[in-house]
Amino acid sequence: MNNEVLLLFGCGLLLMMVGVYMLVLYRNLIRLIIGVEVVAKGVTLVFLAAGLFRQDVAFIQVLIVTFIIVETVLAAVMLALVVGVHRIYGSLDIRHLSKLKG
Amino acid sequence: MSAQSLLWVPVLVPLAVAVFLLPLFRKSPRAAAGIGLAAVAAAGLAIWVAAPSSPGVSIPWVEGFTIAFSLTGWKTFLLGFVFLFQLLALVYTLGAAMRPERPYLHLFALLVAFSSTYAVILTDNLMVLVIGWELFLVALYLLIHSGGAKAEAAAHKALVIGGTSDFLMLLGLMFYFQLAPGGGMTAGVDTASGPMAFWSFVLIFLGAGAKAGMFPFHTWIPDAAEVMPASGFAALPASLEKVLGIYFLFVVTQRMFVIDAAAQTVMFLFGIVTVFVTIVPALVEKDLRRILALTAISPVGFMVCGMAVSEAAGVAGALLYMLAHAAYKSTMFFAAGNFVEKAGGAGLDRLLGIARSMPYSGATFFLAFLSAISLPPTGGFMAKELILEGALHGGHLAVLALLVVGAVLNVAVFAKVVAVLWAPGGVNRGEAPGACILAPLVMGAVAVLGGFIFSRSDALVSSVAGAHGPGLTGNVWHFSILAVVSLGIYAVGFMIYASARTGRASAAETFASLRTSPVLGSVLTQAEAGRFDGYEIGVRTVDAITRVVFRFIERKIDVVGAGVIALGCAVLRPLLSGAHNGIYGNYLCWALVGFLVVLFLLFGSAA
Amino acid sequence: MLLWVLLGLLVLLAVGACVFRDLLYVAISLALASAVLAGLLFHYGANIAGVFELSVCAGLITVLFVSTVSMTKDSDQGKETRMGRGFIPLFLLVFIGLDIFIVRWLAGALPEIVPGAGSGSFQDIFWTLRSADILGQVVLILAGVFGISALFRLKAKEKKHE
Amino acid sequence: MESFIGWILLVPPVAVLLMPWASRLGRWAANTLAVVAAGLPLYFTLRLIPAVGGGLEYELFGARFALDSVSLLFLVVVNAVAFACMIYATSYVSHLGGRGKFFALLLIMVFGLNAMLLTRDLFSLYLFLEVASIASYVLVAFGLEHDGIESAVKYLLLSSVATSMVLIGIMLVYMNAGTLEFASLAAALEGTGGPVPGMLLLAAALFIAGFGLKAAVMPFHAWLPDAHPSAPAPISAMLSGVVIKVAGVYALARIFFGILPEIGEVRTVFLVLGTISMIAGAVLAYFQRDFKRILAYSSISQIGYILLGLGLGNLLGLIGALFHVFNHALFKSLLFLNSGAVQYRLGTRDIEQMGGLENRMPVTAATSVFGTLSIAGIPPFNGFWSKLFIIMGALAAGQTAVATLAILVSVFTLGYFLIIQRKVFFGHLNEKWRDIREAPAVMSLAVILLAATCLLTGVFFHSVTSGIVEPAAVILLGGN
Repeated sequence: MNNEVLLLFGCGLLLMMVGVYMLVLYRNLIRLIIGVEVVAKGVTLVFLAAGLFRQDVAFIQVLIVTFIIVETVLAAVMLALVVGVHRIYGSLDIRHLSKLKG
Repeated sequence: MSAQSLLWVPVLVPLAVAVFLLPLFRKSPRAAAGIGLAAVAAAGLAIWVAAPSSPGVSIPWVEGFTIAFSLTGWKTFLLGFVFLFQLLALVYTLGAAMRPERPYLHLFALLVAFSSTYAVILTDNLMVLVIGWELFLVALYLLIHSGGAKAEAAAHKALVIGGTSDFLMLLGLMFYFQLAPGGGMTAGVDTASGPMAFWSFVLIFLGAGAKAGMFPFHTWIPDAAEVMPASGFAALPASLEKVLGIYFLFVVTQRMFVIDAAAQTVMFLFGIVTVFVTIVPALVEKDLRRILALTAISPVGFMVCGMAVSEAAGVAGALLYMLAHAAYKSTMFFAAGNFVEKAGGAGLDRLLGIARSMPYSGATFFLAFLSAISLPPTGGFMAKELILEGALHGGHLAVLALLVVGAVLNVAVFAKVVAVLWAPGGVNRGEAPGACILAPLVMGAVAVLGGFIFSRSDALVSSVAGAHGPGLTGNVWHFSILAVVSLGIYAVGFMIYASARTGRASAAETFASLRTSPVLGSVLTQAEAGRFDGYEIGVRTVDAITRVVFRFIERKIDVVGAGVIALGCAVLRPLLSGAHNGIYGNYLCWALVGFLVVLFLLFGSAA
Repeated sequence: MLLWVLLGLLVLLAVGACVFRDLLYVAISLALASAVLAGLLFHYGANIAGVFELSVCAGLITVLFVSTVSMTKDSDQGKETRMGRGFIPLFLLVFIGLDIFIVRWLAGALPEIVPGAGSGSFQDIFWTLRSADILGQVVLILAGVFGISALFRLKAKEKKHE
Repeated sequence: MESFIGWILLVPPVAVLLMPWASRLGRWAANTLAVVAAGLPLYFTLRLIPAVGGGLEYELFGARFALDSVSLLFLVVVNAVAFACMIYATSYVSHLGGRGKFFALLLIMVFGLNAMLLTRDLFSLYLFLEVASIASYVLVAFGLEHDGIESAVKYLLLSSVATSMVLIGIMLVYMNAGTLEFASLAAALEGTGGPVPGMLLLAAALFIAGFGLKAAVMPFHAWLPDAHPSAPAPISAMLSGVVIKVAGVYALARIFFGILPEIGEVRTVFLVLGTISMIAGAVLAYFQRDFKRILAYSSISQIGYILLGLGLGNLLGLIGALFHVFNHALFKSLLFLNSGAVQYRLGTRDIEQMGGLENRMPVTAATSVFGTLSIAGIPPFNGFWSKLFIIMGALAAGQTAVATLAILVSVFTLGYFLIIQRKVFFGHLNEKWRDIREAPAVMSLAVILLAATCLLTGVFFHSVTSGIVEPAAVILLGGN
């Protein structure tokens, strides 16, 4: 049992690392949001691993459902902001979003 | 009201009036000054009523700190003078047709300064003292600011220098709290007990001295004198600040610490340097307000030396000199304020003979002058004698000699000023308003009668200064070697002045007015005979030294300060501001690196 | 074995979301990853969470992505950094190494547990044990609705100007 | 009395539901609804102060909430500042448009913060944090201009990483304890005297990074100096005054002083991060020329003070930190609202272009002097006392160097705020601004309320500390 837990946990962390990698290196805003989503997938896996470890999947799936709702609302707001960026800058490159500095 | 609760009045009433009532009178400065006067009067009344029962309040605050106020006979004596300075400063403000450019700010700052002075003197707890101390710095900043746009640079300089010295003092106080926890003031830590005690003492000494205007924290004072309103300068840098600084110096050297030879040497060093670094420039200065400001600094050197000799006479002399000096210097500033107002400038060439056309202001200035050159029986005389006596008894003959030289130059400076003010000719400009004469008149009278007042409070002064019995102040009236020295001081001082004068201006007529003075007459006659021509070379040497002092020491202090700030900006700006370049990836990387550092810190010590 | 296949697929699809050039393929890759995750949830009996994952993440969010991509397709998308795609094999190896290190450490650090009775059925937990979260979810959705309508009010403003 | 907790929780969301209808009725209806909905929670919070005692429990349709002194202190701060900001916003929002949406989002933010403070469950804490955060992302971008959108995007993308960290931390804690409810968590994790389990150390690091980013502690701060200046003024005031404290400081305090077993290194981390933030924030503020950006960097510096106070871990330090939370909320929102008034009239935030506004905008100038004196720690204003507590706490803990730095930074703070005062309000009036008038009366009312509270809190600081701050500090220390 513990091996599966560790496998799920490790896979979750790996997905998070890949997501953060995208967030650090990529420029296109939509790709960055995909990165956030990949991180969220990793977090869901870690949730599942924790529930499995405590042998209380029913409890953890309630948390996962709540988390999915949060994730969705966040994604929607992010994408609305991206549309706003596109209206103003005509570009989705986050490196162009560097007017505020100092 | 009980005596205990009355103790809050002098601290809280001026502050409350400043914060709550004054804003209502922004438009009518005179009414505002009247309200301020009422607040100060209330404070004085509270002290008067409370004094006989010597009350004390002590409110436990948080963990080991208490808010403690008390009133003793000695504090009452001191506060009596403080009250007088405040009252007269406000009276002068009331009469001065609102000279400051921002009258509202001026009054506000004055009241805050008064409140904080009361807090500092009344308290028995260092924490509360520090609070009052910082409040005073802010009040000073605001007060200089009330001089208008031209005063901003000076205000900034005062704030920077004051902040730096206060920071040093807080540093010292932190060491002190480690040595003597609890925040009380009477621990008596021996400075010889270890390096921490010694450095704690030096830092606190520098902070206290800086408040009084000691070298090397004095450079803002002449600058501020040029731009500050007269009543403001008379009230804060010339009087209250000295009172606070020397009072605290007294607490530091006599109560908080027991000073050893090394600490004594440090104090002598700073004291002597302070005397000469300012009195020498004063000789050649051509602006009346700057001269008065510079001569307000060199007495601090005397007071510091008096504190340092650790003899009862020296300590008493320093404390009395603080009061006497505050009295005569504020008189001079009030009078100078009247002169400058009428003449439209403070240059000595503009002020030639002005005292003749303004006889009352001139008379007050002359009263102060008598005390300033320490003629008997003025307060200045008694104070200076006590300091010299302390130095003699303590066996510090070199210090004594240097102080005498300083006193001689002091006489020369004031002789020059008086000669200029009473020079013949000049335009008749009319007299200043009544309130502007009343204030210096009362203060000048106090300065002259100081010796009498001090003699009356002999028992108090003797016990505070740590003498074995009463009679300390009585000693100065006896004929001794010091009396000869004092006479020498007057004589040599005037001779120096006279010889410097000869052949330069219409010196003969200048002296004519001074000759009416009974004591000075014979000295001046001798000077007129031209016996001291050779001294002119000496004066030129002094002139050269002055330039060296100015160029290589005094001005350099400012340059170094500005340099440190500029260097800090040059290094930090690209490092910190440049790092915020608006690139999201960088920001995320900082956060990740921060996470790793936290991880390392948490696991590092566990592993 | 099924677990290994599903997890491998999940990682591959996530990496796919990194490497595809076309944003549409990226979105689809992410949707497929969500679907695989839903499969995992079903596998462990978290059926309702699986249904949510499948319908909301694989469905709704993908629709949102695709519509955003089409709304912004006239922007300059060609300038994506090469570093991201070029270094991914290297970094993937680093990440896997790091991951193995962390998991091995975790294997030693896991506490001994006494399995409890479980918290009850989904309905019990959702409606009673965690009913505070329902309040949170409702307001969260309100925040989303008001937020998006606030962000899109630019359209109305612009129309007025035209 | 307990039912007040329910009112505090439910009034804002109900008002949000009514808001579209009210804003259709007219401007006055939306304004009234918003102010009432922000005022009622404040009223109920104040009523709760004498009743809190050892803590209150409340059940809302099965959902359990609880109130203790720590929550109460933060509740007072949140609702007081929100009330002032809402009054201010009724006038300020006019030039932004979307009145109803603005009020609704602000109320949602207030709800999220209040619920965060009242919940006793770690995952719910996260959920309500996310509610407040989503509202704040949109509100930062509410002006729909360059700055707002740019900073909202960065804020959101950084925060999403932070909240993921927090979630992993929560899961690690859950794996250890098998529960998420505060009291049973604390009981399950209670240290046995041995070394703290490694998983909890990892969770601690994740919480510090995650909530540290929400609190804008260096080096997790980079979003703040962009987001706070770009937001509309009432939102800047809410973000700097309240959100970073509830989302960051409150969460950290709860977790490290109530839930996790005591970890000595965490104190060190708090001290280090606090000191770095305190110094670097002040230095960075000194270099700025944008009114609101100076304020934003100064928030980082002040958060440093608060974290430092928490890190000291003694009663004085905690009292100082919590009191500084209270005070900073008051004077920083005051200063942000003032900067908003200046921007509202002048249309610029560059302090080099201002000058002499003292006579044009007397209320703004006077109240900002109050704010400046408070933030620089000048007695008798409130900021002085809280800094003094922190410094005395540092001395009591033997951290003389930290105390010295705290004093030095305080002097520095006075320095750069005097620069603001001199360049913005005093000096010569720039000819460009000859016809500038004072900000609208409603906006002035809000800043006067805050300024008066600053002064009164300073004068009667003892009532405040002994009334609501000290009980909270005692609870954090583990007593009752």
